Amino acid sequence: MKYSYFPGCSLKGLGRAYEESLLPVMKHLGVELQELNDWNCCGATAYMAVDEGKACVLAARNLALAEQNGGHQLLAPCSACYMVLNKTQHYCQDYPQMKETVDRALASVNLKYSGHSTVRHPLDVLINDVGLEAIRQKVVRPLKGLKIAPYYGCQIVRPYATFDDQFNPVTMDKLLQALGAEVVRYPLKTKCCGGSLTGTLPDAGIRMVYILLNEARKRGADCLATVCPLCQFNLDGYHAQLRSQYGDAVLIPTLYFSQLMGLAFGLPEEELGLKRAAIPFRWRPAAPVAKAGASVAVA
Amino acid sequence: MSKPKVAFYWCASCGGCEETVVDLAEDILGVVEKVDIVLWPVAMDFKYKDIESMPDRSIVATLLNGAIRTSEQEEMAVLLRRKSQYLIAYGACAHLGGIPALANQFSREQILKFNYEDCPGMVNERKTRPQLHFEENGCSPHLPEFRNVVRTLDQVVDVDFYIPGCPPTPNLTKAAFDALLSGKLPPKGSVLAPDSALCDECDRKKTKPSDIAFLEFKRPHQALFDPEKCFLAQGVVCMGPATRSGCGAVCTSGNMPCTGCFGPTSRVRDQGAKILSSLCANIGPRDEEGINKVLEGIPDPVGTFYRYGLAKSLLRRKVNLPTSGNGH
Amino acid sequence: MTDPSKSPNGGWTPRIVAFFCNWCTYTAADLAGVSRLKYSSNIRVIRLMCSGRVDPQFILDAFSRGADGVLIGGCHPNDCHYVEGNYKMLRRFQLLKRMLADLGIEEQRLRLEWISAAEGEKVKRVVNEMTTQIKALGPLGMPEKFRDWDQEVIELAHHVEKSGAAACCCGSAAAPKDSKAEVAHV
Amino acid sequence: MVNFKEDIRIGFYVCHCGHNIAAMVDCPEVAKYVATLPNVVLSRDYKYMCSDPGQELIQMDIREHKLNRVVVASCSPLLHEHTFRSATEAGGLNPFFFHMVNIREHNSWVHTDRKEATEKAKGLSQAAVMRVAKHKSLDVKRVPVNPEALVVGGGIAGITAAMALAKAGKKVYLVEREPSIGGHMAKFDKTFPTLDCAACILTPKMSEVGSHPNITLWSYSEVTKVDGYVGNYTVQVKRKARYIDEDLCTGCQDCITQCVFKEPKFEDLFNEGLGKRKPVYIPFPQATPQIVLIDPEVCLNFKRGIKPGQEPVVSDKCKKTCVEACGEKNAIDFTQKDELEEIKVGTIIVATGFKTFEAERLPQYGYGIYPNVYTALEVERLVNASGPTGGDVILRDGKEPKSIGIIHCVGSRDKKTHVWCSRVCCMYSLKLAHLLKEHTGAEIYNFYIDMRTPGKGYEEFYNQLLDEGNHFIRGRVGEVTDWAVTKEEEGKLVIRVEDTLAGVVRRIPVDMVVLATGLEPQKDAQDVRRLFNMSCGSEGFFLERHPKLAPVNTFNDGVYIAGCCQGPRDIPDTVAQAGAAAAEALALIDTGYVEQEPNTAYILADCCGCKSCIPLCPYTAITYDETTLKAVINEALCKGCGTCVGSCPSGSIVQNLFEDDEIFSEIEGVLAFK
Amino acid sequence: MMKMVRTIKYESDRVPGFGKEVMSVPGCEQLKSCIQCGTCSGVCPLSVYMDYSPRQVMELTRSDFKNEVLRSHTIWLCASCYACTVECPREIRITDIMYELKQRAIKERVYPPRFPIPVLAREFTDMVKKNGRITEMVLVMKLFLKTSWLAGMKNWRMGLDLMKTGRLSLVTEKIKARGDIARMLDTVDAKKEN
Repeated sequence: MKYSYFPGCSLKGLGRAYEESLLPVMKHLGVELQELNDWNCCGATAYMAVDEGKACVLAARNLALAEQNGGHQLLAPCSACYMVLNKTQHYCQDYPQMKETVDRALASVNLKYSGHSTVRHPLDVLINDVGLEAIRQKVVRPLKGLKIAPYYGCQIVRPYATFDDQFNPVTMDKLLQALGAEVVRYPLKTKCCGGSLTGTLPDAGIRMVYILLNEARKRGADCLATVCPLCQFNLDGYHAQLRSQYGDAVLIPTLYFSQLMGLAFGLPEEELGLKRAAIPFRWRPAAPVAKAGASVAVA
Repeated sequence: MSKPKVAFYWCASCGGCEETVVDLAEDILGVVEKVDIVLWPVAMDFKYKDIESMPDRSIVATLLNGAIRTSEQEEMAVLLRRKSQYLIAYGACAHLGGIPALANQFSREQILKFNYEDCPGMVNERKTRPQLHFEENGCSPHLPEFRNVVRTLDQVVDVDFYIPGCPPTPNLTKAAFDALLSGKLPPKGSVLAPDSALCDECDRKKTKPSDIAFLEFKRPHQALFDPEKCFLAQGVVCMGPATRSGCGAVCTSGNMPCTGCFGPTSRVRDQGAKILSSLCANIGPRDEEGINKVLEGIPDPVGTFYRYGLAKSLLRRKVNLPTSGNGH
Repeated sequence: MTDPSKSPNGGWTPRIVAFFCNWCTYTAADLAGVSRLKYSSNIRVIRLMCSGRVDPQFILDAFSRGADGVLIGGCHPNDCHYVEGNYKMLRRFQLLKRMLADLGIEEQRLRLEWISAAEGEKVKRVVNEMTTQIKALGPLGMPEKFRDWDQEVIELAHHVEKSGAAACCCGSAAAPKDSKAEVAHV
Repeated sequence: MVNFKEDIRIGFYVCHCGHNIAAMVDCPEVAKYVATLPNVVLSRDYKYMCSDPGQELIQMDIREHKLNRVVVASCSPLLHEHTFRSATEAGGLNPFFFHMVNIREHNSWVHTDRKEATEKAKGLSQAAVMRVAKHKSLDVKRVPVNPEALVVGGGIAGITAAMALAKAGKKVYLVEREPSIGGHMAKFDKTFPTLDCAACILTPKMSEVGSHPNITLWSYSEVTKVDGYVGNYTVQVKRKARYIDEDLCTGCQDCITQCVFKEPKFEDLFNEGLGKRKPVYIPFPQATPQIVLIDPEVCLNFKRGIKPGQEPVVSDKCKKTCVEACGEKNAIDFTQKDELEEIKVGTIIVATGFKTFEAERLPQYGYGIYPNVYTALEVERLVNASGPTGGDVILRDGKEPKSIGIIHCVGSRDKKTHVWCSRVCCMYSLKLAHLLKEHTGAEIYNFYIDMRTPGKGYEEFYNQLLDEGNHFIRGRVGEVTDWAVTKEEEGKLVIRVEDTLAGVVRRIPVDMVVLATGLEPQKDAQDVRRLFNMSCGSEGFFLERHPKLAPVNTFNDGVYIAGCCQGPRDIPDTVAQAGAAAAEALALIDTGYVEQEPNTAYILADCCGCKSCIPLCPYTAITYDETTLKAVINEALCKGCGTCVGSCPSGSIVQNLFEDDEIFSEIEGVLAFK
Repeated sequence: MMKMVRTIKYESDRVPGFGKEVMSVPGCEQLKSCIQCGTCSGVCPLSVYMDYSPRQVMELTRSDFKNEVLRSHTIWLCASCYACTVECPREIRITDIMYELKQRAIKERVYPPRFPIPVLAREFTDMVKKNGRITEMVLVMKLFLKTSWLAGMKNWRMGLDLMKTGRLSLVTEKIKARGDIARMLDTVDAKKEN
């Protein structure tokens, strides 16, 4: 299994723990990721607000690069990138004028986007290409006893994803269960984390973070699992503001699903970026259990 | 009273039709006895001006074979039309375009280029092509022009009757002469052959099941055929059902499927379309993939269904070839 | 009579002959009417009882008489009023479109669509789509092509006439009166 | 053969249809153009050709101008071809010397450029004029109609239709899939707006059907095959095994009492799964027929784990206390098998009803996730005195609700589920609001997009609900969740909605949520449609022949539709429509015959006998004559599709009304003019 | 004291053609079919703070109340979570309409001075045009510099966290083909001017 890999800006910045954990986990599963050469910002939400056409052009350059690479499957772990790349594909398909704008801009730098590439999210690849069974086989330190609130956030399932339900996604639930963890019923799993509003309109943003964390805690979760660097940042980074606004810092850790996978696979902890979180995650799975025929990686 | 004058002429033709006249065998003597052959290039010498000098309509009947491809053939057709009371398209080429009309799938340029340049074995370094005029030793001969399109005789001049076949069978030819000489002629424009399809006189008909559902089509070289059994029942494209009878089913008796040289019945405007319709409707599978799998056995529908009839078909020619102009 | 290849509002516009089955597609076109859906006026519908009745000759004849496109509409698979006439058409269609391609007629000019009696919207969409596609392809113009191909014969007839001989009979290709070209040969 | 030397005299008429055609097509211009065409001796435009004066005009012209062909350019032939053929005939001509041009549905109504539409009308008219010249005189064949009728579906629609036919003295077969007739209506508690008890008004009708001498009631049966044509259908009905001999069962229900299962423990579908039943059961107390049945899936006397579709196998493990209880009546028969019966009928009324929207499809409303979210149909059973709780509104968690939210338009008016308005939800929601209030005294919130109460006494009922103090919030609910933001939300279901009239977003905590699920076609509607050769609309309901003028007719003559299988409607409309369907069927039966379109095919003497056509005929109308060695068509079996004609390689089959030459002329005609 | 504001709308308050213009933008066409059911507001997590609910913004847009719409908080509060878009029973792409309205507001500069969202958007786009990528910390610093120092200071605790966890990087990420990015974006601009 081989994919072009589009990390996006966040995975090189605030969300570097996501990349740090995702790469070894994918490698461990035999998934080869080839980072797109000289990729650029996907266009993201902020650009969309200013100029949709330009946002699409920016995204399309990456899609064109992926095609040039011969890799028609582009893996985008960041939800915003995933959504914008998908949106660009849809817009180019649905609106000839958008396709024309994109084609013209790409032509100016000798690139061409045919529309044949597909954008994939790691969850999609893990569930549908790798398969839960293969993942289960790699689990050497099951996350037994760990209660996780699965939090998907918005842009991974909305509005374009087809690999999971828009209202009640379950792919991460299944994945976490495969790792041996207990998944708590978390009805806010697709609620917005506040996005960039935590920075721009903190009152509004922080309220949403509070509700999400508070509800996870109420439901007995030890931690939240997320798929998006911005969600992770919002849920992890604002405990001080939470305390000043609500008198309650809700110190419940938020991890990337890939970090949890790494733990269950018994990968070396320092490779999983666990120290990157503001709210530390102290829980550790029990020592590895040797499985017949399975090699055990001991950290 | 002088004997009725009859002419034979050939245009784009293989000569097989001329052969049929000879194939009348002893009957030819009967014919020769009753008519005066005034023109027969294959057997007798003549000059254009001999014909030109004949009074108009002085020939009772001209049997013209071959398709019309060159300007010379066109002029002869026009000339003979004028000199004849009855102009008869003789044989598949004059009737339907025949084998030469398969060239209607290619442009004039493609044909000339292939024949004078690309054809294996062609040595023509200067890429010389036939010229309409040239000067040599003070002479300036003219050559006929090679036209864009192959035509049936009736696409050039008015035709009174058609004798079908590649070549027409002797008995049809004889019957035509008998009719001409006796004056018992059918309505103008008739094809002088029966109007039902070939199966009517094919012995294999009785072996055809009435619930055929084609699962594959075989080409004649791909199998050994049961000499008794209907070709369609053996999965071989046989044009018989869409082809006029009158030949006596000579091909199918000779263990070859009918290729359609007699053309369609009077009720059909396009022989190829009709056989296509009939064969396809009887294909077994219902899904596109299955259907196309069966149809792989007919790799060249045009060459198969219009082997003789392309010029006379509704479209006449591959439609996106360069059109008018004598140059290219 | 006006030039059939010109639209009443000037310029070329495609002519599409459609063969619709009585039960599904013709009814769907009626429904499109009752629903006042708007679609391009390039289509001329000929009603048959079943798409199985569509003789490939009709399609070739339509092209040869000046249709730029031919649309066949039948019931969806398994929904044929006559059990499986639509399958018969599908089978013909598969080979016919290949044969037409061999004869230089673009694939988009012949279209087979399954349109149920309820799919007035689909009639609209298919007609509009086909009109746009054929507009992009340009005219097929078979009558003009025939005229063009036969120009050679027409010129010949003209030449023979001019050379003083008695009027000759001419076949299917009638000389247009304004033909001035002349060719000298033989 | 037509005599081509005959002097062809065509009369052409173009109809304005008021403004319907004339607004987009210049009718006088079309008439003027057609007048110039060969063989046309008369060309007129007229305001309404289908009116009496319009038809008389044709008749008069035929006589005065010695017309022998008539062409009318107006609406769809599916609407008025018969009208004008009759007019042609009344003028003294064979009716098939007529051809119709559709310049309304196919032209004026769908185009926007008057010039283009006019030119198109000219082209189509020219085609018809050229075609009609080739027409031949044809005879119509009459076929007798079998006076017996079949009604499929025993809901209120089927019951009404069957009764109407039976009362008119016709023999009727009523086939119902479920063990009892009654349909959805039997599940309802009260009916809006009068709050009549549904059972009280339905049950007498059910028993009337069950006992009527003209009605053969086959419950627990399904139609599996339909052959034939209008007036003469042969129908195969599968009578599913009940494991009870219907003739011997008296409905005493002793077997149920004596079943080895002392307590009911299996899901009771009649009560929407809210109650339980035993393996031997009767769906509900008033079931008709009053005959029990045994569910082989759960009865101990049958082997477990039989895959669906497989024949049940008797295991002999059970003590068979039921058999004992039945005693001398001896009605229980574990060896019973499904049986196929064949009946012959002339007309069919399809009244197969509807299905409610599956609320699980909208997870944001929490059905199947939160136990206290109910569908409306469940609430019907919940408030019913003979329902699983005896009419007490006790929630799944055992509590009585103090506040209830009723969400309208669940699975209706939504492009992602069903775009249509289900018509009955507003009214049944009001009814349930009233009943729930009556039963519990709870605060009741109705969440609606638009309140739709068009019907006799409906708006008054809405007023009554307002007076009762129910809350009406105009807004489509965004979500139902169980997470709390405030204290009063703890432990409740929270409805988040914008009150669009007040312009504020609200979070409303309630104990119970009722989803007013919409109506959708039955799951097997497509199969049923194929069975009866009908059409479905894009939404999947059966398609009527004409929405205004033939609302109970289908495109298959002799097959009529009634009730919600045609589209959502309430009980009064269903009953009215069932009456209309019965009237149509009666009209056909009492006419006694049907006329058949003479569009059959025949084979010419020139046929070569290649047999290509024989396998193409789905009706085996074509056979090979071993003496003539040619194919022959049995006209009685031919349905006139023309597939053989299009496929005959030597052009030796002719279809009346659709001859090759007629169609070639039409092609030539449409292309002769832009 | 009550501040009296006229809330009744006159025809002169409308900007005729505005709604049509918005509805002609790719992705915004479906607004035509809005039935004002309020589902968008019902699911919007930010409707808690909005002056006009998303539903109202839809209707105001359709009815040409340009000024009211472009000046409303709602368009800035939209966090692009697409909940409304996927739940709308008419398949109106409300989020995309919000984008369109934001773009128009930015173009016409109808937002409060130092209002952080448009500033963030602009800084973001400038950085992408210059470097091809975003360096989040640099972007955040710039945002605080251009809006409110104070707000930035309040977040000192977070800065500390970031530093501790090694996520605070002020090294600007740059791609090689920066010229390409600029050229592509200029091509889009050039097209618009035509």
